[in-house]
Amino acid sequence: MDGKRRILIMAVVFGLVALLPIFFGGSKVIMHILIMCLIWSVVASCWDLIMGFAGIFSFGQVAFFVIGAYASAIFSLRLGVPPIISTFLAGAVAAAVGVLVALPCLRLKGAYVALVTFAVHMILAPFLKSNMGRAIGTGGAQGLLTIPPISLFGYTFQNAEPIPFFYLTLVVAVICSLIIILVIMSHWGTAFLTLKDSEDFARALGVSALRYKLMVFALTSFLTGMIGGFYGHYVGMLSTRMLGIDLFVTLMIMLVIGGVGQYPGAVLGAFFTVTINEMLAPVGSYRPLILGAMVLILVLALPDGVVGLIRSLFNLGGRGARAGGRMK
Amino acid sequence: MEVIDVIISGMINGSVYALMAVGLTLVYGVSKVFNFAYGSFYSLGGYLAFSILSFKIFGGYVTVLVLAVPALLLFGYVVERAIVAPLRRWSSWEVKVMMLTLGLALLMDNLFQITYGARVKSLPVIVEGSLTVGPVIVSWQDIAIFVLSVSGMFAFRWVLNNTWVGLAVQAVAQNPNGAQIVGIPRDKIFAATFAISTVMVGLGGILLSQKYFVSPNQGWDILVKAWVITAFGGMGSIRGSLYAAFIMGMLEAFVGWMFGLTWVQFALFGVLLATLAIRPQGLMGKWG
Amino acid sequence: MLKIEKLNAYYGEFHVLEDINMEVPRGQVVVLLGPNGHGKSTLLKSICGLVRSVKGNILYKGQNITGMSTSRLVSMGITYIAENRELFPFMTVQENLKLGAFSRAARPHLKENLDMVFTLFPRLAERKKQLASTMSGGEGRMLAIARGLMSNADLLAVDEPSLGLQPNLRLEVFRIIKEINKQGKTILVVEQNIPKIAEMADKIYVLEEGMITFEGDKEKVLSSEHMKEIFLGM
Amino acid sequence: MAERVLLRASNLTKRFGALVAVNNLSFQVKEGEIFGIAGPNGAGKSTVYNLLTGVYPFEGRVEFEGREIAGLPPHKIAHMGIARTFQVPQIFASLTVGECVDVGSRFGCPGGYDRAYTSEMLDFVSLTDQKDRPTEQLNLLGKKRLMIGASLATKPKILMLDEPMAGSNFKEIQQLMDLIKKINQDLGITIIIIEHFMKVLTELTKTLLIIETGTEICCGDPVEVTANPKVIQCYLGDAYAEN
Amino acid sequence: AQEIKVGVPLAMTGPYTDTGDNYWKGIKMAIDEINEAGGLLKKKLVPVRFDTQEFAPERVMQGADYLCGQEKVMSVHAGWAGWGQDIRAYGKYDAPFFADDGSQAAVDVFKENPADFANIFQLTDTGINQAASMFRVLMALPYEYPNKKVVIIHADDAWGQEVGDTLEKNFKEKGWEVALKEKVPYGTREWGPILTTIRKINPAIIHVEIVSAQEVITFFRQFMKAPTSSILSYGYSIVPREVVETMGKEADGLIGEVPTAMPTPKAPTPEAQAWVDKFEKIYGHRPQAGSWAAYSGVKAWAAAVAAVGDETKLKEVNQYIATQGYKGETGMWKWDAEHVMRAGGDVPIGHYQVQDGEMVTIYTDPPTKPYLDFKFIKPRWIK
Ligand SMILES: Nc1ncnc2c1ncn2[C@@H]1O[C@H](COP(=O)(O)OP(=O)(O)OP(=O)(O)O)[C@@H](O)[C@H]1O
Ligand SMILES: Nc1ncnc2c1ncn2[C@@H]1O[C@H](COP(=O)(O)OP(=O)(O)OP(=O)(O)O)[C@@H](O)[C@H]1O
Ligand SMILES: [Mg+2]
Ligand SMILES: [Mg+2]
Repeated sequence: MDGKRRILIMAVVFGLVALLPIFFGGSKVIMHILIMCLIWSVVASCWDLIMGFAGIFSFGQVAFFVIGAYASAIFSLRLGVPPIISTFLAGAVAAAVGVLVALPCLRLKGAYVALVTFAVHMILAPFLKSNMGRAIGTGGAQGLLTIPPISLFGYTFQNAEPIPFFYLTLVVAVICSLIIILVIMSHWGTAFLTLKDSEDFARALGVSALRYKLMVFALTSFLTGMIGGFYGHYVGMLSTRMLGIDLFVTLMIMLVIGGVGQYPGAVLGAFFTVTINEMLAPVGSYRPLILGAMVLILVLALPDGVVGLIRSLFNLGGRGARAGGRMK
Repeated sequence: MEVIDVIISGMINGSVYALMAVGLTLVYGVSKVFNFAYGSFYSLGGYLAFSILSFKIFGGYVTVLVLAVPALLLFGYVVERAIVAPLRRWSSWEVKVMMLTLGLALLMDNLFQITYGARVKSLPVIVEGSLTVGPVIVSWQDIAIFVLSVSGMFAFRWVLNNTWVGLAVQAVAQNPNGAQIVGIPRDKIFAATFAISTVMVGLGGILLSQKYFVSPNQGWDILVKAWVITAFGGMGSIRGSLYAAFIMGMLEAFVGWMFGLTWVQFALFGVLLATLAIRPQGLMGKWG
Repeated sequence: MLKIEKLNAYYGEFHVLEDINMEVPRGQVVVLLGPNGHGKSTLLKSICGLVRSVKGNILYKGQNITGMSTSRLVSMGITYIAENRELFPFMTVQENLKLGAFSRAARPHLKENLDMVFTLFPRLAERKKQLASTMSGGEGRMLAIARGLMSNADLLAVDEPSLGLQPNLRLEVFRIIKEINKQGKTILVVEQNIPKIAEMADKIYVLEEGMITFEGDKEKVLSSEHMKEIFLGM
Repeated sequence: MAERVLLRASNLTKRFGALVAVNNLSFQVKEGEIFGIAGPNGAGKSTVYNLLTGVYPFEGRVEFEGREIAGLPPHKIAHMGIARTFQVPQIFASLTVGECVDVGSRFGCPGGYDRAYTSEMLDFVSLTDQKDRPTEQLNLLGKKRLMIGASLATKPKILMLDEPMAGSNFKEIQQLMDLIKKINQDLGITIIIIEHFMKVLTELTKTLLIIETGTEICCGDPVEVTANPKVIQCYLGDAYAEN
Repeated sequence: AQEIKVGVPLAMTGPYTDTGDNYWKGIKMAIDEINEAGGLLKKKLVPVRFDTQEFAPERVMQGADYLCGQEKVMSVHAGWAGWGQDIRAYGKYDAPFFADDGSQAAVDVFKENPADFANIFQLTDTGINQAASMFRVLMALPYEYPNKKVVIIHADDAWGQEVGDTLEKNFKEKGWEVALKEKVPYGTREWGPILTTIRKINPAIIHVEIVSAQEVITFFRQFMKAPTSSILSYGYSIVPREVVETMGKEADGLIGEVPTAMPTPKAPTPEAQAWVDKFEKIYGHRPQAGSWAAYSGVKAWAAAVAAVGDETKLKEVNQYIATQGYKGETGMWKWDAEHVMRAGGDVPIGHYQVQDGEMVTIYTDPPTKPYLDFKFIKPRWIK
């Protein structure tokens, strides 16, 4: 798939999503679900970028999200930074942490990288709850309950009025997606692929492994942290309970459904997963069971996710097709 | 003597961690499969024991072992053949296996929850009472756990180092294609190691359930601990995992004693990171 | 010994071998020549059960062995010696050799076979305790061949034994293959670049674009100008 | 042609644990020449390449065009104009043949991406007709040519080849030798080549360095070097001499 | 419509499933009772459940939007609901919302804007007050403490922190030495290091506040390997039903508390006794903490609706609950100005000791007084 086609698909997807409030605008719940779909689509896309394209098993995505959320909340609560600015600062904080995490990961391989990044996830909750955390204003175990909403040009985006907020999220998601597409299509994307395929040769051809690995960590954690901050201002509350296993698994399922390294897949995966999760709500305690079974079946039946399936049905070639795909 | 208490606590934990970590490292070392459902296999062991014991049949834990070991073996074997092995044909199958086993974990944990309820289940003790030597008191249960896991470990190492099967397992770990060429049934070894690791962690679940109970979501803790220890010792190095398990057990006991339990997790990850910064392949790991 | 009829092999969609017919008589050295990437290794691997999708018939001692697993074939006496060595890097030379005798048939002969390969490759005897990964390219090649001999096989499928070897070893390796053959083993070997290779072979096949394009004995080869020029460097 | 020294390596030493893979080795490569390296298996030839291209740290000095490059990371060295291929062919399995060559130009070429030059290089290694095929569909020879093509796209001043002939038959060897000569003469690129085929080395190279266990045995005119009894004893073998 | 929808946001999956079940038992019992008696204003109550999972903020908010915004339920009955997050989420709507947070944080949120949050009702007192009650009862026990040293172990969540800090303050004010105050994470099942320290201190009281059965049972078992002469007080951690069910008589001697308690084994009034019997008949075990409170929440709302005569007049229903309270099986339920069911009167905090394998109320508080003729028994491990 070339860049133009990818952008076209994204335009169609987001264009359709933009029309949804016409049908569902009356329901806060559905609007909320749509907003969360958009937010998770950004997180899942970032994860796909680092894991699917750059081939780095980063398991710290939820952690960066939460770091961003807390950072933005703390900036706006403690220092009075306007939320619209603090989300960017939050992105920067998450990016800084991302780079710090990336440094030890540069020398590590596969499952080790997964562990080190997951360690950030594991340690984050105890840290936020600890006295150190309280000292920087995380609210300890209780969390933060009074995060101010985002204001832009004198308009305040309240979560009680989801439609304006929905469009704000849509704009953010579109910008993030464009950045991700551009990265994938640009020489960055090529660099990730070459480093994944053969690091030695890539370096010998002048690709700086250090630079691109750090950049991908920085970029994905920046976007994730920023959208995390955005989330905090949307919901207005934060607690460490997002660091449970549930959210992590749900994000993973988004990637499975969309297909690893099948870029717009992650976005579709986010929409599918959130929708399925909500549709399964009536079955209560059977929901995770069914989700688990679905992951099993999907991985076995469609190892390249929905997008992989679409590709092989329509026989589309392109870079993504070969980033995943059947081995020789 | 407080220090002795702490050391004993560290030793017993270490022995259990060793059992947990060795299974994980074995599978990773031999087939590069990272099993996210490892913790759920631990719970499976506990629930198996619970179910068998709840029939109040004679023999108690002996019957549990007689029935659970083959059951776990079969379960592990079937899981490998039916859902892990088919993925090997795909590119970046390692990620796919991770995702698959994550799904399996979700499925199993919630199956447990639905079948057995969310509440913890308790099992009878293996041996009653405790041993008192001067000021030091150790329960026989702990001693039994220690003896069983350490002797299990040594038996396992002996098999690995002294039998044809053990040699074959090592061969597959080092070079699956090479192993195939000399006539080792590679795919069977993949499945067999997966099954053996299931038995190990399942046995861990049986041994520890009395002490720590059985509950549907407990496995994650075990997975993370086993993972940390495996990486610390070097993925794929059995000896490394053994050392790492005891070091981590001790570290946990001492940090908990001296600084408080909230610091244990920071300390574990801190030591892990420091080790990996100096030796990216872990204590005894070999690349590849 | 070995008879191949209408063999086809595929990697996914990629059709590598097309209707191969060939025969390896007992006690002979059969050499397979052919340009790079035209399917020589694939042919050997197909015989040894290492290629997933094959069609056609492979008869070994009269029995159809198509589709059998490699471990089964090894126990029946067919052994493959790989192009890229496929050693066990963190095991010693001795352990590698021991694993060569993994099949049930070979295990009882472990000791005598060890003695045999150590006489054939004195260098390995000197390095018994060295880890395979630290062996140099040439020593590794010898180890791979020796390991293959440990299996007591009747049919050895040897893939480019001289690849990447220093010049003096390249001839040495071929001399050893002849010696093994004299001990009664049947050998199918893929080779390039050994001057005078035709003189050492009992029979030669040429594989081009997945098809057998030439087949014949020494005399026939030496009488073909085309063969001489392209494959024998004469 | 002015006999300018392009690359000067002095006192290179590399240890892997107790093993000394390269031992106090010095040599120099003059601009425009084809420089050969040979020696027994495990002598340290590939390791020398890894040192020159910054794969791992080592002791000793490497001067390229009068500038010290020891200690620089691989991609910086690539930017300075040193390109290399690998003994075991390495390609980018996710890319097409054309994209693969692009990588060299985009990342390795100091002047930035040069489309015309890239397609010229693709042509040079005769892969233009394969441009849009996935790299993994190439055969071994194709992969080797692709490695060379991608390396050339970085507009290197020096190209280091590691056993390009291994596994080829006589005809293919002839083709590869022609390609190397063309690179050297038409593009004016200095070449270092590791090879085990003496015929190739004697025909191509101007200077030949023989090393064993990381140490120099002799260095000089290939014909003289191959007649050196020490070289024959440890490397070529009597059979070679007889031939 | 001949139906009234009632929202029930509880954890149905994940680590909090069991507490969610406890609340559900009480809520279901109340709904069934009302329906069997012909419904509320002759309309059938229909529960609409929502899985709050792990109480992630957006999940809590979504629950409110779903139940109140979309399903238009007429009341919401939660248990633990988000420790303040819930107040914000449900405060946006008007349907009465009953929670069992027991958290000062939730009350603080309420105080920001009492008018807006007029539909919020807490079924239990805050952790601070509960901790103070625990302290009072500990001091009132008919038992001579051998020394004035206490060890406090609490979870690293908001509840544990609140209780731990309050207890520490109270003990210090009374001249006790807090020899060890340790915050521990959930999932702690190996207590060796802490017990080593405790054995050296040999405190008169050990208080453990970590509301999860595995943690408290493992603590007890490992403590009992070499017990010190300490009163073992579990506070609210006694409530997971597994504690007594799993340990049986082994747990004899432990003490703990339940807010908004239904004292057992003998209930204070005949109506209450009938309720306990009924609960036992339905579910096969004694009522758990939470079941009773949640049950009463449903009944309190139903009483208010009956009095107002129209379930859709949400503001009036809220007003009624806030001002009139509710007459329940044990007596009057009156919410204070902060809409918290403060402990005391007919809705006291119950203090228990495990005796003969069951929880027996030995004190109620406030005011601190022994309950009927149930007596504190010196634990067997104290020499
Ligand atoms: N595992 C594989 N998957 C897909 N294609 C393969 C695989 N192995 C080899 N091929 C392709 O099959 C063709 C034949 O390969 P093979 O290795 O049999 O050739 P060969 O004649 O042995 O060549 P060489 O001289 O390089 O050893 C080549 O084009 C190669 O690229
Ligand atoms: N990363 C490493 N760690 C340990 N030893 C190494 C490493 N790389 C190479 N060696 C050892 O260094 C020596 C030199 O290896 P090198 O690859 O340079 O040999 P070579 O001359 O290229 O041989 P060949 O002709 O077989 O390719 C060998 O003994 C090899 O085992
Ligand atoms: Mg081949
Ligand atoms: Mg080399």
